Amino acid sequence: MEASNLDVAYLALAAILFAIGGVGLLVRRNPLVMIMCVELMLNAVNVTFVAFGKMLNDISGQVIVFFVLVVAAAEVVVGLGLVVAMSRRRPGANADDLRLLRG
Amino acid sequence: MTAAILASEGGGSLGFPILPALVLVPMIGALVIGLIPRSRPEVARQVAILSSLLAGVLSIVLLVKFDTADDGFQFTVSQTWVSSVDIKFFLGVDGVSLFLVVLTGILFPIALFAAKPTNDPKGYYAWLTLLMGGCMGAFLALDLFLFFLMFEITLVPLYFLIGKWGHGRRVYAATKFFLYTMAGSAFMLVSIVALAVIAKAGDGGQVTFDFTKIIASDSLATNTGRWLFLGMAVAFAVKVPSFPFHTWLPDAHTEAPTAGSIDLAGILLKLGTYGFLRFGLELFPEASVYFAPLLLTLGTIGIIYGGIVAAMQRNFKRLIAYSSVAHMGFAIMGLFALNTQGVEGSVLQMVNHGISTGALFILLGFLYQRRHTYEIKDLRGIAKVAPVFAGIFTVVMLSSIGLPGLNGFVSEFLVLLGTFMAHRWWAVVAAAGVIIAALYLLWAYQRVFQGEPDEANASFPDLNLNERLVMVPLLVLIVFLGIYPKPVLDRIEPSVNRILTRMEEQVDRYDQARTQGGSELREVPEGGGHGEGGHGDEGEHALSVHVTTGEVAP
Amino acid sequence: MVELIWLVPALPLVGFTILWFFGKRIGEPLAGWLGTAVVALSFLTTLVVFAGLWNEPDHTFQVDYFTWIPAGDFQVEIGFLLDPLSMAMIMFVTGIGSLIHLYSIGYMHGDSRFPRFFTYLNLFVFSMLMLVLGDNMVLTFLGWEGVGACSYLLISFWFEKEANASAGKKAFVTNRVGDWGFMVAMFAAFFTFGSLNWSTITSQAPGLAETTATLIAVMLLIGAVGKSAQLPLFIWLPDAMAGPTPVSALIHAATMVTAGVYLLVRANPILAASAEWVPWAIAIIGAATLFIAATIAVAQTDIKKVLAYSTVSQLGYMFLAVGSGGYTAAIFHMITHAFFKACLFLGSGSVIHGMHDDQDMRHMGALRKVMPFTAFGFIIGWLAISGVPPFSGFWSKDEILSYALHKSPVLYVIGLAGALITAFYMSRQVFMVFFGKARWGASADAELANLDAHDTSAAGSAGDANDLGEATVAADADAGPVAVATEHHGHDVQPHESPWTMTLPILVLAFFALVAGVLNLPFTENLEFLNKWLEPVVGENQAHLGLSTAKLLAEMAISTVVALTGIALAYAIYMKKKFDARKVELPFFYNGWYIDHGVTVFMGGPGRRLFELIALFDRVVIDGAVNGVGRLSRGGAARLRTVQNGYVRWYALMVGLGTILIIAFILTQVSFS
Amino acid sequence: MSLALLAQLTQEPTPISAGPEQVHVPGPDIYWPALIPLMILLVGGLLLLTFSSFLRGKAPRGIFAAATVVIALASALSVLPLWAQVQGWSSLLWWDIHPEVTGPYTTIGGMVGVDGFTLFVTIVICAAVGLAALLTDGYLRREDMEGPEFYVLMLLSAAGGVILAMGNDLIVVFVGLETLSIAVYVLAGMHLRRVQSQESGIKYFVLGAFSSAFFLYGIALIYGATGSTNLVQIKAFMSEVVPTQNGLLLIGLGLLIVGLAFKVSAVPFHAWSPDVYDGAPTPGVAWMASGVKAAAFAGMIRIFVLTFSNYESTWKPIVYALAILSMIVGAALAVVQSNVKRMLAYSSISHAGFILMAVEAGSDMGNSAVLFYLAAYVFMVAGSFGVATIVGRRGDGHHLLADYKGLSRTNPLLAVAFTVLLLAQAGVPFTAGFFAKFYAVEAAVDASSTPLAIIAMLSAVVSAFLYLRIIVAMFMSGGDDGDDGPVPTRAERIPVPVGAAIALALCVAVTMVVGLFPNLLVDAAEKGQPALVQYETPSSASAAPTGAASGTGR
Repeated sequence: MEASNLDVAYLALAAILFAIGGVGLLVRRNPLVMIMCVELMLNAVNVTFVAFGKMLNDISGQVIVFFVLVVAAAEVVVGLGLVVAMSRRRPGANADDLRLLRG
Repeated sequence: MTAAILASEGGGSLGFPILPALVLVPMIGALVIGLIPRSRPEVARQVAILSSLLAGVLSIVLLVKFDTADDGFQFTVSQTWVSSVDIKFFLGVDGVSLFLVVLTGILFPIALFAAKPTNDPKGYYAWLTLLMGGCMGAFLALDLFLFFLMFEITLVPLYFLIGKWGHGRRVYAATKFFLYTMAGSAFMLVSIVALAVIAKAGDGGQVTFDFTKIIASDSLATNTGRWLFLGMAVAFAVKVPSFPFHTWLPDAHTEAPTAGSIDLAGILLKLGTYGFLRFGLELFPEASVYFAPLLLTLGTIGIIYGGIVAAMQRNFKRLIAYSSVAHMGFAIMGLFALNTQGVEGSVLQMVNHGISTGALFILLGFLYQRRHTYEIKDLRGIAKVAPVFAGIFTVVMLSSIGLPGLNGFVSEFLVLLGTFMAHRWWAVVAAAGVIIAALYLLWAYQRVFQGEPDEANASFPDLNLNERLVMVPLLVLIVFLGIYPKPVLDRIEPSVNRILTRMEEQVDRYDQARTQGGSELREVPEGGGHGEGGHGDEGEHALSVHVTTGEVAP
Repeated sequence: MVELIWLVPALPLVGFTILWFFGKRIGEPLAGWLGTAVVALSFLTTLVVFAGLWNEPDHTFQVDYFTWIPAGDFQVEIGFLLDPLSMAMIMFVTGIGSLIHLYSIGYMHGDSRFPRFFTYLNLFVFSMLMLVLGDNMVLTFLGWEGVGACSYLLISFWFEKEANASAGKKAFVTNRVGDWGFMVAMFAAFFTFGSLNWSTITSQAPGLAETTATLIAVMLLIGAVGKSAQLPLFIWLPDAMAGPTPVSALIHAATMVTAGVYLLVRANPILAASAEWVPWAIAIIGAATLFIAATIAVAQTDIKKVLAYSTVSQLGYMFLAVGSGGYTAAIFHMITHAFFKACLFLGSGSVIHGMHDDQDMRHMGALRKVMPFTAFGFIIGWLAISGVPPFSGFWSKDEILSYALHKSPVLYVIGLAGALITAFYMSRQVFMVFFGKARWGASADAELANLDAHDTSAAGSAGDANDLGEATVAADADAGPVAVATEHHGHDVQPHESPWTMTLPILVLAFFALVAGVLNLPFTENLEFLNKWLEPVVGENQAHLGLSTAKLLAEMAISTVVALTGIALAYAIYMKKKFDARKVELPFFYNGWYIDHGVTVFMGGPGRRLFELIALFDRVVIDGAVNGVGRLSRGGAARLRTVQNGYVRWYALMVGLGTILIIAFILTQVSFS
Repeated sequence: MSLALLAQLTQEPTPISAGPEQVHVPGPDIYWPALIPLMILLVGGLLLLTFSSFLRGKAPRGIFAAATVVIALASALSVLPLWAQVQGWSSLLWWDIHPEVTGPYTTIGGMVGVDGFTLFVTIVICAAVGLAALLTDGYLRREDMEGPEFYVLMLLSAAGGVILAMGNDLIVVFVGLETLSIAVYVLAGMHLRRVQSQESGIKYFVLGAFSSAFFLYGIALIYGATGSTNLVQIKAFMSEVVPTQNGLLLIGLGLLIVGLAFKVSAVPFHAWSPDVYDGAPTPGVAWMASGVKAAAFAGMIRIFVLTFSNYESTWKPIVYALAILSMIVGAALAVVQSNVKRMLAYSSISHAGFILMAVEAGSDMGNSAVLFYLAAYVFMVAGSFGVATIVGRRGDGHHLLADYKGLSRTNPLLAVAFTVLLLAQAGVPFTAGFFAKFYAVEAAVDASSTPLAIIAMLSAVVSAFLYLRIIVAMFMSGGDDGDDGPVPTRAERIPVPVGAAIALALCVAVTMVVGLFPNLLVDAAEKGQPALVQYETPSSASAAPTGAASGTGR
């Protein structure tokens, strides 16, 4: 497969996004932001898929993206639900306050 | 499965497969006890006694029907268990295992009669009978997997017996015992599996755990053999227990209930030495010759060291426990003398130690029932108030000291003799063990039985009829085996020779160099040279190997 | 007739078995009579067998009954070797044995464990017979250990007293040291000969390599030294006097202690084949023992202790004989000594009995008036041991001395010195006990003053050597008599003659002590019955003196003079009070040259500490290592646990790091070309 | 650069595929029987949800649980004919089937593969769901959380597990994984009144999503490297290129490992599991610990052992390391816990290590070992958490070791059952656990990674200590200090709901039976070999699946 600069740029961008998402999840305390970071990572992967799809001139790369979007959506729903349920019990709690379980 | 096995009966000379019965009768007994309601402890006791007695009788039958001349495995029963990896329910008995089985059959019922549990009898009896089945299985198994299974299963009952019905720091002792032994057998499992896998290279190209097949396909490189032997040796050395691995024993004995101690000392320790013989010497001839000096040294250290530490104990049961370390040292020593006298003596030593130490622990149990202490300082002048007790104790003690005419002497003498043939300096040192044995036992005897009894011991009741009856069989054995061990030795000898002959072939095949050393050494008797020091290791090995053919005599 | 030999040990065994199970029911005195009867019967059987042995080819008869220990090429039979040597031994073992049994009936009268006593005695006789008759080393060893065990049981027969118990244990353990030698000897022997039969060994010994023979001989010597209470292992015998007096007479004078000598004589071909220095060693040990023990005996105040040390000393003579090749002499002296020493012990027992268990000679005196028979017997024994012609002791000791002279003048001189001292301390004893003025009863108080002075010097002597439990208890092993003495002050005892069951044996033994010399009169070849009799056994290894009559007479004269001098000295000191007794009764002697004391101090001190150290090692290092593993893993886990700190972001970080590690590893795999 | 970018953007975009006529995506023809088990679970779950909403008032006791069990059973049964087909049997029990195609096959355009392995795992998953459902019933009533949601979620995640197990295409695997996980996230946070529950839910969610992002990225890279996400084509691709040159591919592989290792909670990706197991509703944990892991391991085998078989040198060392870490860390940390649920969590980590060891073998024996271990493990662990469910009492809060003190007095049967399960986990003979461990070790040794085997056995010793601790608490309360302290009496026995009782009985029974007759399971496990099958577009209109002709992937 011949990779043009542009393709490489897409891939690089995706990688960077993925990294940002990962690091963000590590550094941010706010559960919502953390969920957003996860979404960022997933979408970075989507970009990767699309890029590869183009490079390989293969459609399935783009098809996959739809699967991923659905999964991501489902994840967000569940995640938000959990966060909401928690914040109802413990308003304004951030990720680092969740330390009842340890050791 | 029971039915299946009972159905399939290999070349025995009996109407029914006796070996599976030996294993299964107690186990089924345990099962039955498990089903008996808690509210009927006496039934549990009866079932336990019944099943163990039945097994005992069967073992006697086995002894009677045993073909003395045959040096191979008899009454073999083989039933495929896990076909894919060729695991079989494969039992068989030869001269080596015969008497350990009989000992198991005798000692367990006695242990049941000798002591009653303090609480929750149901579980107590269930565990004891299960333990009996496990021991039987371990001694009879001819499938490495089955052996390991039985070897391991014995841990659980004893763990509960010590931990639940023991006294003092019982949980500590039980846990220590369980983990220590399990750690040892971890290596054994790996060795066994490796053996089975290597056997693939042999005939059939099939993974097999069949002892006889593995023997047949000796596709074992020297180094591999040595490593695997080490793996096995660790497990057995812990079980025996041999010198550096012995510290679980005193704790376990001290805290165990009487029956637990009896069976632990009488039977379970033998699993180690028996394992050394059956799965060490017989499976890894070359390796056992190679490591013989090491294990002889451990045995010797055990004899002396165990005696010395025993002499320093202030708790009677602990003292006896350490004496076991010393006695089992003799057993190991004899095995790795690697000649007829040594190995035969060692097997006999296993039996004798089982009888004597078992008896000692029974007596200590009686003591504890009366005084609720094992502390020597609290006991005094019992001989005056309980002459019969003292008399019986004296006999057992003398047998444990190794007085000729009683059983202990014969085996210890044979072991030392055999060792001397092979590696004289070890024997010379170890013989000093007899002095130490007298030292600590007589010391304890004096403190406990002699002197003027103080008020605490003045009301010490003598043995009642039941207790005397319990002791009778053991005393008879002690005297009989002391005066006429021939029947036992005659049955042991063929199997021992079988093992040793194979070993000689193997070692000769492995390298000729040693045989040279041996032939040179065989001149020794005429050529003198007794005074001067040991020969090179090779020489010692060769000697040890060649003595088996009795070439020492001029 | 000779086939009846099996009866000889069987009878005592039967007696033992019966008494062991039914002794209590049989009770006193019947149990005693039973025990005596079986031994007496076996004595009669012995006579029959003796008669039968005459017809056997060179008086040797061997019989095997059944195989005891078969293991490969190692075969041990239960069988008897009846040759002149063992014949002679069993004769006096059963003979004296039966007499002492009879004596015990009277002596043990009223003891709570009367039947048990005879049980043990019978067992002892049985074991002793096995020792002597065994046709292989292992069977001999069986007897060897058996007598040891019996002596343990009998010494601590009155175990209520700690001292007795310790004494018994000490005897057993010390003997065990010797047994170790015996065992090693057996191993070496089997290694060499491929058999442990005495006949095989003795027949093949001559062709033996010297080093081998030396090893075996030395090991046997160690065994003998332990059993026969020679230096340095003699320390147990004096303590053994804690046992009832018949025991001291039978076991610790007549029979068991001579087993060592028997063993060496039996093994004479090996000694002959061994290095030159071995016989020397034996002789030197004997000489040293006889001298030291004699000096110790001089200072003893306990009537039995004197006899005990004199026994040690006499055994020294026998070793001296063996060492200088006089095997016959050794056996000869063994026999005579058995007679007169047994006689003396029984006498002393009778005295103790009469004095109501007071053993301190300083409370006695002039007893001949109240117990004439005992006194008569004792005096004969005294003359015999002092070597006054024509008493038996004179002949045997004289023969030994001539062998010693033949070996080396130095040994001879030591032997003479020993003889002198022997005569002295025996006379001292006799004078203190039977002559002089009575120190018992009302007249006792006069003596008290100087008595206590002596006690203080006596106290604190050595005791139990081998008790690692604690060495202190044993102190009263020697202090015993003193304690007895003090409690005997004040109230007065009325000594009385003992019953006939006790006096009769004394007199019989006295008779033999008088005439036993005829067994081996040195004047002409054909008077040396014993020599001729033992010819088959020791013949070729016997040293040949070939004494001229003149030389013989000279030696006799010398030893006679020596003996008389000793007696005279004693007379001067203890009857005429020419010198103060303290000059000779040095504390150094009283405490047995502090040998026993030294052993005790060592065992109780450094030895004990070493053992404790090892036990500590076991507890701290080995067990510590085991528990350490557990503690270590637990500690490590606890530290590891802090990683699980509950922060979800931290967990995420772990995932990330794990990923990075894996990627890093993979990049090492990738080879970009 | 930016200009160039603009220039490009201004150009009219070239269509990815030139014209509709050229694009031909073959409409996947579906062999429905292969999907029946999955469908049953999926549809069953949805129907349950729907119908429950029609139910008026309070639902009859245990109806949902019953329904779930029925669904699980049905699904499991529907597997049997497939199994028979894959094995090429002509008949199943009395019902004779003549499958036109035998052997493993693939369908839905190569998206889904059906082979023995998949089917075996499916059954295991169904069993896990059934057991969890039985446990859930009483639990929900106790915590008054009645309602179908719990069951529905379990069924859905089970469906996800099945998809993951049969996924023959990385995307399918991913979807399966997510279906599985998302449902479980909710389960974890289900208990609204317990803060711990929600915390565990969130933790699980955040970390799970995080890790699946890695997984997905890995898929993307592999897709980029190979041009396909279909395992068969990936494998085909790799057989052409020189493996070690392809960085993308290898990194992608690594990321896949991360994703799956997280699901099986292998160290260092384990951190979530103790907290989640601790906080989540216990029956849910029973499902997570058993079912989820089984599915994840199925994925591992398919992806690594099958697809990347010629990349062994790359992934085996990683798995090796993961195995060792998991075994050691799991065992070590388990020992120092005071909360039984956490103990079990850590011990399940070390179990995962054992299974990883079998995976690392990468041989037929290894796969069978994995299957056997999974099957045995499901029952052991589900049972253990079942006991925890019961002992947790109202509020699901009593999980400290102290809460188990004297259980043998209050609920003897429960205590015995737990003991059996614990000993099985410790690998004591005559239990399923023993043979599972043994089998794994054998596989490892057979693959000549003996050190791994030794470490495994030693770690087993360490974790044995933890099981012993629990047993001590239950039976030997009072312990070494002798006095049995305030032991609860029979009066305060813990109520055991029917469903849980049945589940426990099942678990114990299976554990024992399989322990006594491993053959039953071993044969199945050996038949359940995974296979990759090339998908071929059907020539005729027959909806018959392709396969059988094409060789298996290994």
